[in-house]
Amino acid sequence: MIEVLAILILLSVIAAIVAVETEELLPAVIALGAVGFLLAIIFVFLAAPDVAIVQIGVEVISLVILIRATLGRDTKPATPRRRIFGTIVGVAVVGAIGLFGVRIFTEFPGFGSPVMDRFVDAPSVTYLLDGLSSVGAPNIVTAVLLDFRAYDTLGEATVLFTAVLGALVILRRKARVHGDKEEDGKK
Amino acid sequence: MTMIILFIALPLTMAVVIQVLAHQRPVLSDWLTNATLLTLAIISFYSVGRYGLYHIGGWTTPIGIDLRLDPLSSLLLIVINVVSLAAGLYSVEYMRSYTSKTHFYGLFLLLVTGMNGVVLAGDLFNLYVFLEIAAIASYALVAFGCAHEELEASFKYAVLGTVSSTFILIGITFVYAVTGTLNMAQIAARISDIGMTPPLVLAFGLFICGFSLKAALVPFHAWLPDAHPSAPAPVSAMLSGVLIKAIGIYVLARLIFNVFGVGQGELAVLRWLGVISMVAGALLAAGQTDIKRLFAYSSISQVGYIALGLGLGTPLGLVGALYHLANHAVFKSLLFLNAGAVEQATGTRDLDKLGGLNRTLPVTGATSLIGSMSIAGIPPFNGFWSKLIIILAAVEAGFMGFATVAVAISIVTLVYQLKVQRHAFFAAPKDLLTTWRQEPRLMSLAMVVLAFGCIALSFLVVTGLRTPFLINAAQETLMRGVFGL
Amino acid sequence: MIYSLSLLLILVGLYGVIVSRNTLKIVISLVIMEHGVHLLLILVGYRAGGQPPIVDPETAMAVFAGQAVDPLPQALVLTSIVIGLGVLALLVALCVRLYERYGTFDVTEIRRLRG
Amino acid sequence: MKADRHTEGMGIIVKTVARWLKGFILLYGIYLVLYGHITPGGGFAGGVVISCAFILLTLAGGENHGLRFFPKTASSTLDSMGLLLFLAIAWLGTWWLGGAFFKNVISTPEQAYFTLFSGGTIPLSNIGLGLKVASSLFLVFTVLAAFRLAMDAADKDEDEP
Repeated sequence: MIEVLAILILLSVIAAIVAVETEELLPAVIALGAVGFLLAIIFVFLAAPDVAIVQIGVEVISLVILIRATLGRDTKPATPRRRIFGTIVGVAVVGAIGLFGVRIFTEFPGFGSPVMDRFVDAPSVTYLLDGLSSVGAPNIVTAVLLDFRAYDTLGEATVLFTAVLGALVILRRKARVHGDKEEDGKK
Repeated sequence: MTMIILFIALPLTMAVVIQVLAHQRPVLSDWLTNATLLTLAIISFYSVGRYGLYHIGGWTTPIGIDLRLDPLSSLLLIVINVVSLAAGLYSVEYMRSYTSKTHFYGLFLLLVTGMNGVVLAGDLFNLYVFLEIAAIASYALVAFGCAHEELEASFKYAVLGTVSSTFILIGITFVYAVTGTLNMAQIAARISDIGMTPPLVLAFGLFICGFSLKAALVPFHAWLPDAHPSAPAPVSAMLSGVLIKAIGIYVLARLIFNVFGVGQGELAVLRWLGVISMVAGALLAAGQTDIKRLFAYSSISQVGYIALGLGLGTPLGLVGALYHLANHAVFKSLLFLNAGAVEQATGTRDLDKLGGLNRTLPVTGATSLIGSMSIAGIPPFNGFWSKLIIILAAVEAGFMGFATVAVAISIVTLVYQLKVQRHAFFAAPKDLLTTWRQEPRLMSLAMVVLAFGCIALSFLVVTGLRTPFLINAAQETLMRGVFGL
Repeated sequence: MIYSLSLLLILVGLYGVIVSRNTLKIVISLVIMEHGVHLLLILVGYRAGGQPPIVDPETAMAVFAGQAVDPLPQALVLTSIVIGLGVLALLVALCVRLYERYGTFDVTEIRRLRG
Repeated sequence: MKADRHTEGMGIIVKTVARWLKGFILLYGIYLVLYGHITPGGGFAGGVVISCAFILLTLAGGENHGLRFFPKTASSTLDSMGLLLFLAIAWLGTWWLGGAFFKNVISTPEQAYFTLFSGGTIPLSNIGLGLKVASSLFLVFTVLAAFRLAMDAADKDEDEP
């Protein structure tokens, strides 16, 4: 079970590296799709069906949005030579955080033993034990989402509402009443 | 205590109602927005000196989410809602030169909802969700004019903001993996039992990076000098005056003092962040010619003062920091509103081209004089008192070096503020065609309200009127230490 | 060991954000970072050989609570995935608008501000 | 008008397949929303799948066809209505005696546990949430598509002299 998980996560890491490294946009978006769908399969292995369904749906929509944005707009890489300085800084920062993170994970509670076993008064224990009796919904995740922590879901629905309003505002054609300070045309 | 929930539910419901109703009568959205902001301001004054714990959904503490009201959050609520009321009044006329005003009001109310939600949150993940609401609303509001600079500034701000939110989410994952709960009071209790194990130290480091990017402390300030000048004036007043405090400094103070427990290491980090931001912000501000960009850099240095005050950890230091937080919110938003009025009247923000605006814009001139005096720290005004308290606290806590740096920086602040006054308002009037016959009423009303706020705040110390909510807010944050369960 | 792999996914995203010069590539790296964090959150709540947290009529409550996976991280990830989608929609809108203004996605050519 | 319908959007095969499939995708989305509290699914998953159905139709049938049967104003009001329904359920909680903001006011009797009407206000909030997520995601897609249409139109009249 653990090996299958490790292979799947490794595959998604490789797909992520491909997404970051390719020059053109369309292969990068397709590699991103690969990462997303692999993640949905991993969630099924990790016994999280709700999250897997939402992950697939959201992945489809983000691919559609990204491909709409990149279709036919592939720019020729203006500065083909790789910026050596930028890559070194990037690798250094990422390497430092990585080493420190791996050392931290040795202190971490082991994989496969969730934190709710160690604390009796952890909220998850109450969710599991009397989720059905106090809320009446067998699907505990939806019970948590819509009753125990419904305020989070209200906040989240507002986030989506704000993001859509923001996209509407940014993509409207005429922003100022008497034309922009400088020309509002193409360049 | 159902009043607490009104702070979030009322602006949110109004934002949605405005989107539905206002398509027919846009004037309705002006009235609805300002009525909501007025009621919020009144409720925030009503909440002074009250303690409250509101269980959402009727669930007891660790199971459900609860909202927590204590003097520190009521201080922040007053600051947020008063400045947003002034900005709301200001934008009734300022936003006439932009299209789709109803969307602007929707995003503005959602920004207020997000900040109120963060200040009242008693649950760590809930704080993250409302932080995202405020952040996304501010990304869209910065890019409201869709001009070249605004889009680019908003993109840079959005990318850096998303990276910092991801760091905060990783921090929350580590805290949950070690303590097993998300309720801040219970986390504080668990941490005081377990002590700071390595995963918690990494989580704390991630929080420091994430929230100091939201508070624009120096190593993470790159987005602020572009985002604030290019945003419309009421938005940059809200961003500079209130947003970087409500979702940056407040959360850092709450985490350090109430959740992770006060340790000398954490305070030293905060002190050094504060001092570096103070110095870098002031020096960069001195060299600017664009009014709004100058004020943006001066925001970074003033937030550095607040971080230094908090980092001292002594009761006097906290009093100075919170007093300066309230002062800076009022006079920085006043200065940004003045800059907006100047820009709309003369069409330019460049100091070299401006001159002699005192005669053409009397109200803006007078209020910006008050604002500049108080930010520069001239004795009778409120800026002087709060900086004085911070410097005294630094001396009392034994950090002579920081105290001298603070004094030097306040002199540099004085220099560049006088530069703005001299160039824009008192110099010989250049042949600037002002498009206004006379200043719009509501915009001047907003500026007068904030100027009155500056003067009222300076009376807090002068008349020895140690108002309850300011002093015991500082004591409560420090002395209580772990959250009062 | 599994945790470090998911951390690797986050770091690849972070690396992408630092290095790429194309605005859409930055957005893609941000999405990869979000995916990594969601994976880490679900891994934290996993129980070896655990069941999905959905009650079926046969098993008794105590037995179910002993076998089921932790539902709280799943609820958090559900919320965070849709937040990530909202941010993605906003960022893509900004990129499309920037492309319309500057005619390119390349960050170096968009450099009009002296940030 | 007839000719315009055929030239736009993708080929005939894609359009007919899309027309057949849209019923099943919509049905699956509505199932996820309604049965969200019994089987895996819920407001989010159902809303996303429903908006996928609409997006498929707009992609297959071309933007003008899509915008005609689901104009922008309709989806933005539907978006706000969904959130208002969710807020109304929350406010309902405070109205009860001793209630709190999101109190689940309808308690489920013992025997109704695994039926459709269990879970008190959860099915209602699921419907409100599904409505909101579906219409707001579709709104984002139409706004991006409409923007692209305007850009292509701008390019077209730029090319001719």
